Amino acid sequence: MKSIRWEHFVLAFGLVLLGVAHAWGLFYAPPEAMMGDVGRILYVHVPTAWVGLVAYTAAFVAAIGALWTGRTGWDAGIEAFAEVGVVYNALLLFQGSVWARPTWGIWWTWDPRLTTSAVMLLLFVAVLVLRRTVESPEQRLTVSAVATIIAWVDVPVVYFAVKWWRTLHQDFSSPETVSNTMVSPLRLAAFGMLFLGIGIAALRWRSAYVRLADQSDAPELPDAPAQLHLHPDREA
Amino acid sequence: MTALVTVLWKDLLIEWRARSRAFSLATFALTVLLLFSFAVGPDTATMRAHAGAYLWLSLLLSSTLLLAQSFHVEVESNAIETVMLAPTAPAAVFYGKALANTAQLVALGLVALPATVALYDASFREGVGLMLPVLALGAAGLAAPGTLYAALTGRMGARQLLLPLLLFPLVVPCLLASVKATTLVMLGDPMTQLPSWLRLLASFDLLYWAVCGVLFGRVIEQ
Amino acid sequence: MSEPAPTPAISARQLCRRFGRRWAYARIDLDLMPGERLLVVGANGSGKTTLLRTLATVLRPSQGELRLFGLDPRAHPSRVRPRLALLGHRLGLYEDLSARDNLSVVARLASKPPPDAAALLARVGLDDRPDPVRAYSAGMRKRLQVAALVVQEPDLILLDEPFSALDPAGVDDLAALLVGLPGALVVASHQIARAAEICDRALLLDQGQQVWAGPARQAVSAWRQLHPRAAAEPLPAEGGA
Amino acid sequence: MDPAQTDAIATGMIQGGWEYVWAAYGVSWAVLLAFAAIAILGATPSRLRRTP
Repeated sequence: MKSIRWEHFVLAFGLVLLGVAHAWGLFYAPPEAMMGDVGRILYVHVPTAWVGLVAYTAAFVAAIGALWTGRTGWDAGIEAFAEVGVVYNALLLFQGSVWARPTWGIWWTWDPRLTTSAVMLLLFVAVLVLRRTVESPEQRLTVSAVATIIAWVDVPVVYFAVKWWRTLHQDFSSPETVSNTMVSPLRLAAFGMLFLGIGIAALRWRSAYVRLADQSDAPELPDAPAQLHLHPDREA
Repeated sequence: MTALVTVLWKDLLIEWRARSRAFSLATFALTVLLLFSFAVGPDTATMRAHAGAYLWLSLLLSSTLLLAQSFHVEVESNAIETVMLAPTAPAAVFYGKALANTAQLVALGLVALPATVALYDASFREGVGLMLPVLALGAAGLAAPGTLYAALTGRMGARQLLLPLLLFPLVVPCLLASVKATTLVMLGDPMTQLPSWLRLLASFDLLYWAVCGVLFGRVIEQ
Repeated sequence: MSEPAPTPAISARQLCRRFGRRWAYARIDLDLMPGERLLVVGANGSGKTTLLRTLATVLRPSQGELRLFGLDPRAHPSRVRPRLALLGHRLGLYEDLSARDNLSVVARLASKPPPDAAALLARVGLDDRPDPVRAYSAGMRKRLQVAALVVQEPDLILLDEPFSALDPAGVDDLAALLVGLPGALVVASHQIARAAEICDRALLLDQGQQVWAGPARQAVSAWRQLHPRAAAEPLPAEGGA
Repeated sequence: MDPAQTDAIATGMIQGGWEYVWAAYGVSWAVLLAFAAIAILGATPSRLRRTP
């Protein structure tokens, strides 16, 4: 049994990449035109958002695979990717709040992206809670796959609904305008975050798989028993 | 199609036979409405401006009870198994139940509407007739995912907790659009925004009536 | 049995079902011709209920092949399910409806003509009362289940403990009613002697596997041989459930 | 005041705010490292051994 797996390398590579990108973004890249140094949060915030969405989408794909095949591997995929998505999503909300304070003067606003990520977090936390609640392996697979599919489908709907809702009110300037000098560290950070996420998800998948397979793998069939032979005198 | 009508008829028959339950549900919805006026009041202008929001929150809170109940009657003595063994497609069972739940939610809305008028001094600048499509589309939006999730949590121990946990974040777009549309009907719609909100509600309904209908079969098969 | 080579109502090969890592039953081979009546005997937890629920297509088998009326029930549920009916431990009907309402719901779901509820209820020994079945006793529930079964006019009847909770007269009524029904029959019962009277064949399950199969009249002997302790005691049937 | 900074103020660029930047990065890194550690420790060979 080997103790170092490919996931460890991917994870470490992601961390190194992320570290380099963040050092670049924090110490070498110029301050952002409008937001100054606060704008540097971009290098952690945007990759978190991207990779979080990728993780949710992977969970959605795993959910379809799980419903289709009923296999434990896909089921473990739902769990691993939803976990990664939820952690990234929670970080995203925190970073967004911290960023909103100096730029907009508030911790929270009903901006479509912010609101959508909050709803998204609730949706996928509910999936994870659901998984802990169900005892039977087959039921857990079905139930969490269905909830994951529904949750993922809801994300764009929430976004457009909130966006529509907001357009009737004032809109904040979006931090979307990214100048050229910021692209390279941002891209590097995104890849670092992605590899980190892949490494973590793969490790979580492994431990989830072992735990789930322990509960649901087919055990050996029992040996065929000896047949009874009735004594003739006992016959009715 | 016949199966769908049978399931719908059966669900409404059960609710009619157990109408004392519907009565308690209506009382619950009205109580929630009343509580909002204590929590937010007594500023009449604020309350009037937010009457639509209170109406829909009251309906949303009541809907979890209604939806859980609609599946509880199926599982309490395992009647769902008889339904499954009948030659009915699961989709027919889903649409029958979802329609029955929509109808009950609309009825509940029609009970809560006069109370909203009385408690919050709500008026209908765009005509009270427009409330009917808003109620129907909003109720349908709560009923489709609600019926699916009621089936999903129906056999679990912690269903009272799980159903709202799953349903509430999901129906955010539906709630938002319903409240907006209701408020526009109540306070007037000078910029003709109502049709776009109704369109949003209709798209939400279409999406979830389709997706949940497909997934329902997997949820009730064991 | 004069028709040439009829399709078996049940044909199961190496049927297995597990819950998680526990086999509920395993390696079940079973053939049942139309009109045949089979008794399934076994101790509590021997897999009788799970087997019946699989045969009723409520549960999927984990392994093995199941054909009902020559069809794969997973592929043709709408052609198989109308032809079978299950009487389970639980009522399977709506607590808020009256007996009559429940029967018409069952008939409409099964696309059968509306039943003559009064006559049918009288046949199973129930009054046609308007109150919901929530207030019914265990024995009355069992009788109502039987009435619902008759409404469905099934070709394959699966009975899980049909005699439990019934008084002696009820057991006799039910046995007489069952003998009069057409179609194949599978009965799982602890009232072995009573159930054997209405069955042709029997099989004995022990921990999910078949350990004996033979004529129904030998079922009691087989049971006593498998559970020698029970030989000294009265049969579970006589003990009443 | 150096010219660049005067420029910055004239264009309305937000000044300072490093404490927010450190908070965002610090918490993010702490959480991600903790998550990675949990993932690694949850998938050690002994944890991945199947119960027979």
